[in-house]
Amino acid sequence: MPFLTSDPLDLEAMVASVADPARGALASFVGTVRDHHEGRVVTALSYSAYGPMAERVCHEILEEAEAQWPVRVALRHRLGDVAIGEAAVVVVAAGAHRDEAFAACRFVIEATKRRVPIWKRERYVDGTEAWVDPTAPGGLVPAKHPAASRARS
Amino acid sequence: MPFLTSDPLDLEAMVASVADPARGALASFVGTVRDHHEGRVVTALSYSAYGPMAERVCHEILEEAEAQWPVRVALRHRLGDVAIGEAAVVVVAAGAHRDEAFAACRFVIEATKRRVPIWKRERYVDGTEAWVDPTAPGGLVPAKHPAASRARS
Amino acid sequence: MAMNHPQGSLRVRVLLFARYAEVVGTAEHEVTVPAPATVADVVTALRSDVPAARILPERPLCARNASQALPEDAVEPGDEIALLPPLSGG
Amino acid sequence: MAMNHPQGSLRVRVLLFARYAEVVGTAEHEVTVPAPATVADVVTALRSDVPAARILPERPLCARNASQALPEDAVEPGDEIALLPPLSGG
Repeated sequence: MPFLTSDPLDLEAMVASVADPARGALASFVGTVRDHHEGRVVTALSYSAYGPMAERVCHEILEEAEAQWPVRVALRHRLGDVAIGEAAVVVVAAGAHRDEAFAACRFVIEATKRRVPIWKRERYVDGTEAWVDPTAPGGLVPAKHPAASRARS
Repeated sequence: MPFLTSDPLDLEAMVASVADPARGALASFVGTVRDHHEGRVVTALSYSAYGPMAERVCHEILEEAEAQWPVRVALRHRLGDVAIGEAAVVVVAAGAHRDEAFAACRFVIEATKRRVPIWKRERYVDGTEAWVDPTAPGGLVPAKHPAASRARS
Repeated sequence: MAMNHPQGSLRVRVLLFARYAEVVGTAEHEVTVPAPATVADVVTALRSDVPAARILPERPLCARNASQALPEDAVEPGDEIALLPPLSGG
Repeated sequence: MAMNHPQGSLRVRVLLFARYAEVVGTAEHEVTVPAPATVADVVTALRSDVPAARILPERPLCARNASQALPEDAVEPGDEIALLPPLSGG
Protein backbone atom coordinates (compact mmCIF):
# COMPACT_ATOMS: atom_id res chain seq x y z
CA MET A 1 0.00 0.00 0.00
CA PRO A 2 1.57 3.32 -1.03
CA PHE A 3 2.12 6.01 1.60
CA LEU A 4 0.93 8.72 -0.78
CA THR A 5 -2.63 8.66 -2.05
CA SER A 6 -5.18 10.83 -3.81
CA ASP A 7 -8.01 9.23 -1.82
CA PRO A 8 -9.38 10.57 1.47
CA LEU A 9 -7.47 9.19 4.45
CA ASP A 10 -9.28 6.70 6.67
CA LEU A 11 -8.17 7.04 10.30
CA GLU A 12 -10.22 4.05 11.53
CA ALA A 13 -8.80 1.79 8.82
CA MET A 14 -5.26 2.89 9.71
CA VAL A 15 -5.91 2.26 13.40
CA ALA A 16 -7.21 -1.20 12.50
CA SER A 17 -4.11 -1.86 10.36
CA VAL A 18 -1.72 -1.53 13.34
CA ALA A 19 -3.99 -2.47 16.26
CA ASP A 20 -3.41 -5.81 17.86
CA PRO A 21 -4.59 -7.39 21.13
CA ALA A 22 -1.00 -7.17 22.43
CA ARG A 23 -0.69 -3.45 21.65
CA GLY A 24 -3.17 -1.57 23.78
CA ALA A 25 -1.88 1.99 23.29
CA LEU A 26 -2.57 3.80 20.02
CA ALA A 27 -1.35 7.36 19.53
CA SER A 28 -2.49 9.15 16.39
CA PHE A 29 -1.87 12.39 14.63
CA VAL A 30 -4.17 13.85 11.99
CA GLY A 31 -3.11 17.00 10.16
CA THR A 32 -6.07 18.67 8.47
CA VAL A 33 -6.11 21.53 5.97
CA ARG A 34 -6.64 24.85 7.72
CA ASP A 35 -8.72 27.68 6.31
CA HIS A 36 -6.13 30.32 7.24
CA HIS A 37 -2.38 30.58 6.73
CA GLU A 38 -0.18 33.56 7.52
CA GLY A 39 -3.30 35.67 7.92
CA ARG A 40 -4.72 34.77 4.49
CA VAL A 41 -7.97 32.92 3.83
CA VAL A 42 -7.17 29.60 2.16
CA THR A 43 -9.82 28.19 -0.17
CA ALA A 44 -7.99 25.25 -1.72
CA LEU A 45 -4.78 23.36 -1.38
CA SER A 46 -2.87 20.81 -3.39
CA TYR A 47 0.12 18.59 -2.70
CA SER A 48 2.69 17.36 -5.18
CA ALA A 49 5.59 15.01 -4.49
CA TYR A 50 8.65 13.32 -5.88
CA GLY A 51 6.78 10.05 -5.72
CA PRO A 52 9.47 7.34 -5.75
CA MET A 53 11.67 9.22 -3.27
CA ALA A 54 8.71 10.11 -1.04
CA GLU A 55 7.64 6.47 -0.86
CA ARG A 56 11.18 5.38 -0.01
CA VAL A 57 11.64 8.04 2.67
CA CYS A 58 8.28 7.22 4.29
CA HIS A 59 9.31 3.58 4.41
CA GLU A 60 12.66 4.52 6.00
CA ILE A 61 10.96 6.70 8.62
CA LEU A 62 8.67 3.85 9.68
CA GLU A 63 11.62 1.46 9.82
CA GLU A 64 13.49 3.92 12.03
CA ALA A 65 10.48 4.31 14.34
CA GLU A 66 9.94 0.57 14.59
CA ALA A 67 13.65 0.03 15.30
CA GLN A 68 13.70 2.67 18.03
CA TRP A 69 10.45 1.69 19.83
CA PRO A 70 8.47 -1.58 20.07
CA VAL A 71 5.63 -0.25 17.92
CA ARG A 72 3.87 -0.67 14.62
CA VAL A 73 3.23 2.53 12.73
CA ALA A 74 0.93 3.48 9.84
CA LEU A 75 1.54 6.64 7.80
CA ARG A 76 -0.35 8.10 4.85
CA HIS A 77 -0.20 11.48 3.12
CA ARG A 78 -2.56 12.99 0.57
CA LEU A 79 -1.54 14.03 -2.94
CA GLY A 80 -3.38 16.39 -5.29
CA ASP A 81 -6.27 18.61 -4.24
CA VAL A 82 -7.36 18.41 -0.61
CA ALA A 83 -10.44 20.27 0.62
CA ILE A 84 -10.38 22.56 3.66
CA GLY A 85 -10.91 20.47 6.80
CA GLU A 86 -9.87 17.19 5.18
CA ALA A 87 -6.95 15.19 6.55
CA ALA A 88 -3.69 15.78 4.67
CA VAL A 89 -1.59 13.40 6.77
CA VAL A 90 -2.33 10.67 9.30
CA VAL A 91 0.09 8.80 11.58
CA VAL A 92 -0.96 5.99 13.92
CA ALA A 93 1.51 4.30 16.29
CA ALA A 94 0.48 1.20 18.25
CA GLY A 95 2.48 -0.12 21.18
CA ALA A 96 2.01 -1.91 24.45
CA HIS A 97 2.53 1.32 26.39
CA ARG A 98 1.62 4.99 26.05
CA ASP A 99 5.17 6.34 26.20
CA GLU A 100 6.36 4.48 23.15
CA ALA A 101 3.15 5.04 21.18
CA PHE A 102 3.29 8.82 21.71
CA ALA A 103 7.06 9.02 21.11
CA ALA A 104 6.88 7.05 17.86
CA CYS A 105 3.85 8.99 16.60
CA ARG A 106 5.55 12.30 17.25
CA PHE A 107 8.81 11.14 15.69
CA VAL A 108 7.06 10.02 12.52
CA ILE A 109 5.05 13.20 11.95
CA GLU A 110 8.12 15.39 12.59
CA ALA A 111 10.30 13.28 10.28
CA THR A 112 7.61 13.24 7.60
CA LYS A 113 7.39 17.01 7.56
CA ARG A 114 11.17 17.38 7.56
CA ARG A 115 12.26 14.64 5.16
CA VAL A 116 9.56 13.55 2.71
CA PRO A 117 9.71 15.41 -0.64
CA ILE A 118 6.18 16.81 -0.71
CA TRP A 119 5.15 20.37 -1.59
CA LYS A 120 2.05 22.32 -0.68
CA ARG A 121 0.48 24.97 -2.89
CA GLU A 122 -2.28 27.14 -1.45
CA ARG A 123 -5.01 29.14 -3.20
CA TYR A 124 -6.48 32.16 -1.44
CA VAL A 125 -9.87 33.79 -1.44
CA ASP A 126 -8.53 36.56 -3.74
CA GLY A 127 -7.59 34.00 -6.42
CA THR A 128 -3.82 34.22 -5.88
CA GLU A 129 -1.75 31.15 -5.08
CA ALA A 130 1.49 30.49 -3.22
CA TRP A 131 3.95 27.72 -2.55
CA VAL A 132 4.42 27.02 1.13
CA ASP A 133 8.13 27.37 1.86
CA PRO A 134 9.25 27.31 5.51
CA THR A 135 12.56 28.93 4.53
CA ALA A 136 10.93 31.97 2.84
CA PRO A 137 10.02 35.21 4.63
CA GLY A 138 6.41 34.74 5.77
CA GLY A 139 6.61 31.05 4.87
CA LEU A 140 5.20 31.58 1.37
CA VAL A 141 6.49 32.23 -2.16
CA PRO A 142 3.94 33.58 -4.66
CA ALA A 143 3.04 31.09 -7.37
CA LYS A 144 2.24 31.87 -10.95
CA HIS A 145 -1.43 31.73 -11.74
CA PRO A 146 -2.32 28.15 -12.74
CA ALA A 147 -3.60 29.31 -16.15
CA ALA A 148 -0.32 31.14 -16.88
CA SER A 149 1.63 28.11 -15.70
CA ARG A 150 -0.33 25.79 -18.01
CA ALA A 151 0.19 28.14 -20.96
CA ARG A 152 3.97 27.84 -20.61
CA SER A 153 4.28 24.08 -20.53
CA MET B 1 -22.93 13.96 26.35
CA PRO B 2 -21.61 11.87 29.26
CA PHE B 3 -17.93 10.99 29.37
CA LEU B 4 -18.72 7.44 30.48
CA THR B 5 -20.67 5.16 28.19
CA SER B 6 -21.57 1.51 27.71
CA ASP B 7 -21.52 1.93 23.93
CA PRO B 8 -18.50 1.31 21.70
CA LEU B 9 -16.34 4.42 21.34
CA ASP B 10 -16.32 6.13 17.96
CA LEU B 11 -12.95 7.71 17.24
CA GLU B 12 -14.06 9.36 13.98
CA ALA B 13 -17.09 10.93 15.65
CA MET B 14 -14.89 12.26 18.46
CA VAL B 15 -12.41 13.69 15.96
CA ALA B 16 -15.31 15.36 14.15
CA SER B 17 -16.61 16.79 17.44
CA VAL B 18 -13.43 18.81 18.07
CA ALA B 19 -12.13 19.35 14.52
CA ASP B 20 -12.49 22.80 13.06
CA PRO B 21 -10.96 24.50 10.00
CA ALA B 22 -8.91 26.69 12.35
CA ARG B 23 -7.47 23.70 14.25
CA GLY B 24 -5.35 21.68 11.89
CA ALA B 25 -3.54 19.43 14.38
CA LEU B 26 -5.40 16.54 16.01
CA ALA B 27 -3.60 14.26 18.45
CA SER B 28 -5.48 11.21 19.65
CA PHE B 29 -5.01 8.41 22.13
CA VAL B 30 -6.95 5.16 22.01
CA GLY B 31 -6.49 2.64 24.83
CA THR B 32 -7.69 -0.81 23.81
CA VAL B 33 -8.20 -3.89 25.93
CA ARG B 34 -5.15 -6.11 25.81
CA ASP B 35 -5.29 -9.89 25.77
CA HIS B 36 -2.47 -10.25 28.32
CA HIS B 37 -1.80 -8.63 31.68
CA GLU B 38 0.98 -9.48 34.10
CA GLY B 39 1.63 -12.63 32.09
CA ARG B 40 -1.96 -13.88 32.31
CA VAL B 41 -4.30 -14.41 29.35
CA VAL B 42 -7.21 -12.00 29.67
CA THR B 43 -10.52 -13.13 28.16
CA ALA B 44 -12.89 -10.42 29.37
CA LEU B 45 -12.81 -7.13 31.17
CA SER B 46 -15.31 -4.84 32.79
CA TYR B 47 -15.19 -1.30 34.12
CA SER B 48 -17.20 0.17 36.97
CA ALA B 49 -17.18 3.76 38.17
CA TYR B 50 -18.42 6.21 40.74
CA GLY B 51 -20.52 7.81 38.03
CA PRO B 52 -21.31 11.32 39.30
CA MET B 53 -17.76 11.89 40.54
CA ALA B 54 -16.22 10.40 37.38
CA GLU B 55 -18.28 12.72 35.18
CA ARG B 56 -17.29 15.72 37.27
CA VAL B 57 -13.59 14.84 37.28
CA CYS B 58 -13.57 14.25 33.49
CA HIS B 59 -15.15 17.66 33.02
CA GLU B 60 -12.53 19.26 35.29
CA ILE B 61 -9.68 17.58 33.41
CA LEU B 62 -10.91 18.93 30.07
CA GLU B 63 -11.32 22.40 31.57
CA GLU B 64 -7.76 22.24 32.87
CA ALA B 65 -6.44 21.14 29.46
CA GLU B 66 -8.37 23.82 27.61
CA ALA B 67 -7.15 26.47 30.09
CA GLN B 68 -3.53 25.37 29.72
CA TRP B 69 -3.42 25.04 25.92
CA PRO B 70 -5.46 26.59 23.08
CA VAL B 71 -7.20 23.32 22.26
CA ARG B 72 -10.52 21.57 22.25
CA VAL B 73 -10.52 18.09 23.75
CA ALA B 74 -12.92 15.15 23.60
CA LEU B 75 -12.74 12.33 26.16
CA ARG B 76 -14.82 9.18 26.53
CA HIS B 77 -14.38 6.04 28.64
CA ARG B 78 -16.23 2.74 28.47
CA LEU B 79 -18.24 1.27 31.33
CA GLY B 80 -19.33 -2.33 31.78
CA ASP B 81 -18.03 -5.22 29.70
CA VAL B 82 -15.49 -4.40 27.01
CA ALA B 83 -14.26 -7.04 24.57
CA ILE B 84 -10.58 -7.73 23.94
CA GLY B 85 -9.30 -5.33 21.31
CA GLU B 86 -12.08 -2.79 21.80
CA ALA B 87 -11.32 0.77 22.82
CA ALA B 88 -11.71 1.41 26.56
CA VAL B 89 -10.75 5.07 26.44
CA VAL B 90 -10.33 7.67 23.69
CA VAL B 91 -8.88 11.18 23.92
CA VAL B 92 -8.76 13.60 20.98
CA ALA B 93 -7.13 17.04 21.26
CA ALA B 94 -7.45 19.57 18.43
CA GLY B 95 -5.29 22.66 18.20
CA ALA B 96 -3.73 24.92 15.64
CA HIS B 97 -0.30 23.37 16.24
CA ARG B 98 1.15 19.92 16.92
CA ASP B 99 2.88 20.83 20.19
CA GLU B 100 -0.28 21.86 21.98
CA ALA B 101 -2.37 19.02 20.52
CA PHE B 102 0.12 16.37 21.67
CA ALA B 103 0.66 18.01 25.08
CA ALA B 104 -3.05 18.31 25.80
CA CYS B 105 -3.79 14.77 24.62
CA ARG B 106 -1.06 13.34 26.82
CA PHE B 107 -2.13 15.43 29.82
CA VAL B 108 -5.74 14.28 29.52
CA ILE B 109 -5.00 10.55 29.27
CA GLU B 110 -2.55 10.70 32.20
CA ALA B 111 -4.98 12.71 34.35
CA THR B 112 -7.85 10.38 33.43
CA LYS B 113 -5.93 7.33 34.57
CA ARG B 114 -4.78 9.05 37.77
CA ARG B 115 -7.91 10.92 38.85
CA VAL B 116 -11.14 9.48 37.44
CA PRO B 117 -12.82 6.96 39.81
CA ILE B 118 -13.02 3.99 37.45
CA TRP B 119 -12.07 0.39 38.25
CA LYS B 120 -11.09 -2.45 35.99
CA ARG B 121 -11.86 -6.10 36.67
CA GLU B 122 -10.22 -8.75 34.51
CA ARG B 123 -11.25 -12.32 33.81
CA TYR B 124 -8.60 -14.84 32.81
CA VAL B 125 -8.58 -17.91 30.64
CA ASP B 126 -8.61 -20.13 33.76
CA GLY B 127 -11.90 -18.58 34.93
CA THR B 128 -10.40 -16.57 37.79
CA GLU B 129 -10.86 -12.81 38.03
CA ALA B 130 -8.90 -9.96 39.55
CA TRP B 131 -9.22 -6.26 40.26
CA VAL B 132 -6.51 -4.20 38.64
CA ASP B 133 -4.79 -2.25 41.42
CA PRO B 134 -1.62 -0.35 40.55
CA THR B 135 -0.70 -0.20 44.27
CA ALA B 136 -0.84 -3.99 44.79
CA PRO B 137 2.10 -6.36 44.29
CA GLY B 138 1.84 -7.51 40.68
CA GLY B 139 -0.79 -4.85 40.03
CA LEU B 140 -3.68 -7.23 40.72
CA VAL B 141 -5.86 -8.27 43.67
CA PRO B 142 -7.80 -11.54 43.26
CA ALA B 143 -11.55 -11.01 42.97
CA LYS B 144 -14.25 -13.28 44.29
CA HIS B 145 -15.86 -15.40 41.64
CA PRO B 146 -18.77 -13.44 40.14
CA ALA B 147 -21.28 -16.17 41.10
CA ALA B 148 -20.11 -16.10 44.74
CA SER B 149 -20.24 -12.32 44.70
CA ARG B 150 -23.78 -12.29 43.38
CA ALA B 151 -24.89 -14.84 45.98
CA ARG B 152 -23.80 -12.53 48.79
CA SER B 153 -25.57 -9.40 47.67
CA MET C 1 -32.40 17.03 58.64
CA ALA C 2 -30.82 15.81 61.89
CA MET C 3 -34.12 15.95 63.81
CA ASN C 4 -34.70 12.20 63.68
CA HIS C 5 -31.23 11.50 65.08
CA PRO C 6 -29.85 11.71 68.60
CA GLN C 7 -28.70 15.20 69.57
CA GLY C 8 -25.04 15.73 68.73
CA SER C 9 -24.80 12.98 66.14
CA LEU C 10 -25.10 12.88 62.36
CA ARG C 11 -26.03 10.33 59.79
CA VAL C 12 -24.17 9.92 56.50
CA ARG C 13 -24.41 7.54 53.57
CA VAL C 14 -21.28 5.51 52.83
CA LEU C 15 -20.74 4.29 49.27
CA LEU C 16 -18.40 1.45 48.44
CA PHE C 17 -17.03 0.68 44.99
CA ALA C 18 -15.41 -2.12 43.05
CA ARG C 19 -13.27 -4.37 45.29
CA TYR C 20 -14.35 -2.57 48.46
CA ALA C 21 -18.03 -3.26 47.69
CA GLU C 22 -17.11 -6.85 46.91
CA VAL C 23 -15.19 -7.56 50.11
CA VAL C 24 -17.65 -5.73 52.37
CA GLY C 25 -20.59 -7.37 50.61
CA THR C 26 -22.54 -4.17 50.01
CA ALA C 27 -22.23 -1.04 47.94
CA GLU C 28 -23.96 1.23 50.44
CA HIS C 29 -24.28 1.57 54.22
CA GLU C 30 -25.56 4.28 56.52
CA VAL C 31 -23.55 5.20 59.62
CA THR C 32 -24.24 7.50 62.57
CA VAL C 33 -21.28 9.35 64.06
CA PRO C 34 -21.03 11.84 66.96
CA ALA C 35 -20.91 15.43 65.73
CA PRO C 36 -18.65 17.10 64.80
CA ALA C 37 -17.22 14.35 62.63
CA THR C 38 -14.58 13.95 59.93
CA VAL C 39 -14.26 11.67 56.93
CA ALA C 40 -11.88 9.53 58.99
CA ASP C 41 -14.55 9.18 61.72
CA VAL C 42 -16.99 7.86 59.10
CA VAL C 43 -14.50 5.26 57.95
CA THR C 44 -13.87 4.21 61.56
CA ALA C 45 -17.63 3.94 62.17
CA LEU C 46 -18.08 1.78 59.08
CA ARG C 47 -15.26 -0.52 60.19
CA SER C 48 -16.85 -0.98 63.61
CA ASP C 49 -20.43 -1.40 62.25
CA VAL C 50 -19.56 -3.94 59.56
CA PRO C 51 -17.11 -6.71 60.47
CA ALA C 52 -16.21 -7.37 56.79
CA ALA C 53 -15.16 -3.72 56.45
CA ARG C 54 -12.17 -4.31 58.77
CA ILE C 55 -10.32 -5.69 55.75
CA LEU C 56 -10.38 -2.22 54.16
CA PRO C 57 -7.40 0.09 54.61
CA GLU C 58 -7.67 2.41 57.62
CA ARG C 59 -7.21 5.44 55.39
CA PRO C 60 -8.69 4.66 52.01
CA LEU C 61 -8.99 7.22 49.23
CA CYS C 62 -12.29 8.99 49.97
CA ALA C 63 -14.68 11.39 48.34
CA ARG C 64 -17.26 13.61 50.02
CA ASN C 65 -20.27 14.41 47.85
CA ALA C 66 -18.39 13.28 44.73
CA SER C 67 -15.27 15.38 45.38
CA GLN C 68 -12.00 13.97 46.65
CA ALA C 69 -11.72 14.47 50.43
CA LEU C 70 -9.02 14.27 53.07
CA PRO C 71 -9.45 12.18 56.24
CA GLU C 72 -9.60 15.36 58.36
CA ASP C 73 -12.32 17.01 56.26
CA ALA C 74 -15.54 17.71 58.21
CA VAL C 75 -18.72 15.89 57.27
CA GLU C 76 -22.25 17.34 57.41
CA PRO C 77 -25.55 15.55 57.94
CA GLY C 78 -26.74 13.95 54.71
CA ASP C 79 -23.27 13.78 53.16
CA GLU C 80 -22.35 10.99 50.79
CA ILE C 81 -18.92 9.59 51.70
CA ALA C 82 -17.41 7.28 49.07
CA LEU C 83 -14.54 4.83 49.72
CA LEU C 84 -12.51 4.44 46.56
CA PRO C 85 -10.12 1.57 45.85
CA PRO C 86 -6.95 2.50 43.95
CA LEU C 87 -8.11 3.81 40.57
CA SER C 88 -7.54 1.68 37.48
CA GLY C 89 -9.35 3.35 34.61
CA GLY C 90 -7.89 3.89 31.17
CA MET D 1 25.29 3.60 -21.90
CA ALA D 2 27.70 6.47 -22.59
CA MET D 3 28.47 5.24 -26.13
CA ASN D 4 26.28 7.79 -27.86
CA HIS D 5 27.92 10.64 -25.93
CA PRO D 6 31.24 12.42 -26.40
CA GLN D 7 34.19 10.68 -24.74
CA GLY D 8 34.69 11.93 -21.21
CA SER D 9 31.23 13.32 -20.76
CA LEU D 10 28.04 11.93 -19.24
CA ARG D 11 24.38 12.53 -19.68
CA VAL D 12 21.96 12.73 -16.76
CA ARG D 13 18.28 13.47 -16.39
CA VAL D 14 17.38 16.45 -14.20
CA LEU D 15 13.97 16.49 -12.49
CA LEU D 16 12.37 19.66 -11.18
CA PHE D 17 9.51 19.80 -8.71
CA ALA D 18 6.87 22.18 -7.44
CA ARG D 19 8.02 25.81 -7.54
CA TYR D 20 11.27 24.92 -9.31
CA ALA D 21 9.36 23.24 -12.16
CA GLU D 22 7.05 26.23 -12.29
CA VAL D 23 9.75 28.90 -12.50
CA VAL D 24 11.93 26.93 -14.94
CA GLY D 25 8.90 26.05 -17.06
CA THR D 26 9.63 22.32 -17.24
CA ALA D 27 9.69 19.34 -14.90
CA GLU D 28 12.49 17.53 -16.72
CA HIS D 29 15.65 18.37 -18.66
CA GLU D 30 18.65 16.38 -19.85
CA VAL D 31 22.14 17.81 -19.36
CA THR D 32 25.56 16.65 -20.52
CA VAL D 33 28.49 17.30 -18.20
CA PRO D 34 32.23 16.51 -18.50
CA ALA D 35 33.17 13.36 -16.57
CA PRO D 36 33.87 12.95 -13.73
CA ALA D 37 30.99 15.13 -12.50
CA THR D 38 29.27 15.92 -9.24
CA VAL D 39 25.72 16.83 -8.35
CA ALA D 40 26.86 20.46 -8.14
CA ASP D 41 28.19 20.24 -11.72
CA VAL D 42 24.79 19.06 -12.91
CA VAL D 43 23.07 22.01 -11.24
CA THR D 44 25.59 24.39 -12.82
CA ALA D 45 25.01 22.81 -16.24
CA LEU D 46 21.26 23.18 -15.88
CA ARG D 47 21.63 26.85 -14.93
CA SER D 48 23.78 27.51 -18.00
CA ASP D 49 21.54 25.43 -20.38
CA VAL D 50 18.25 26.97 -19.30
CA PRO D 51 18.13 30.73 -18.72
CA ALA D 52 15.03 30.48 -16.48
CA ALA D 53 16.94 28.10 -14.19
CA ARG D 54 19.22 30.94 -13.08
CA ILE D 55 16.54 31.97 -10.64
CA LEU D 56 17.08 28.71 -8.73
CA PRO D 57 19.42 28.67 -5.73
CA GLU D 58 23.01 27.75 -6.57
CA ARG D 59 22.93 24.90 -4.08
CA PRO D 60 19.40 23.57 -3.95
CA LEU D 61 18.43 20.47 -1.99
CA CYS D 62 19.15 17.59 -4.37
CA ALA D 63 18.50 13.90 -4.69
CA ARG D 64 20.40 11.40 -6.80
CA ASN D 65 18.31 8.44 -7.92
CA ALA D 66 15.64 9.25 -5.32
CA SER D 67 18.08 9.50 -2.38
CA GLN D 68 19.17 12.76 -0.83
CA ALA D 69 22.55 13.80 -2.21
CA LEU D 70 25.29 16.31 -1.34
CA PRO D 71 26.64 18.78 -3.94
CA GLU D 72 29.99 16.96 -3.96
CA ASP D 73 28.49 13.50 -4.60
CA ALA D 74 29.63 11.93 -7.87
CA VAL D 75 27.10 11.29 -10.63
CA GLU D 76 27.09 8.33 -13.03
CA PRO D 77 25.76 8.13 -16.57
CA GLY D 78 22.00 7.65 -16.56
CA ASP D 79 21.52 9.10 -13.09
CA GLU D 80 18.36 10.95 -12.20
CA ILE D 81 19.20 14.17 -10.35
CA ALA D 82 16.23 15.89 -8.66
CA LEU D 83 16.18 19.51 -7.52
CA LEU D 84 13.91 19.83 -4.51
CA PRO D 85 12.40 23.10 -3.23
CA PRO D 86 12.17 23.43 0.57
CA LEU D 87 9.82 20.64 1.70
CA SER D 88 6.34 21.53 2.91
CA GLY D 89 4.44 18.29 3.39
CA GLY D 90 2.32 17.44 6.39
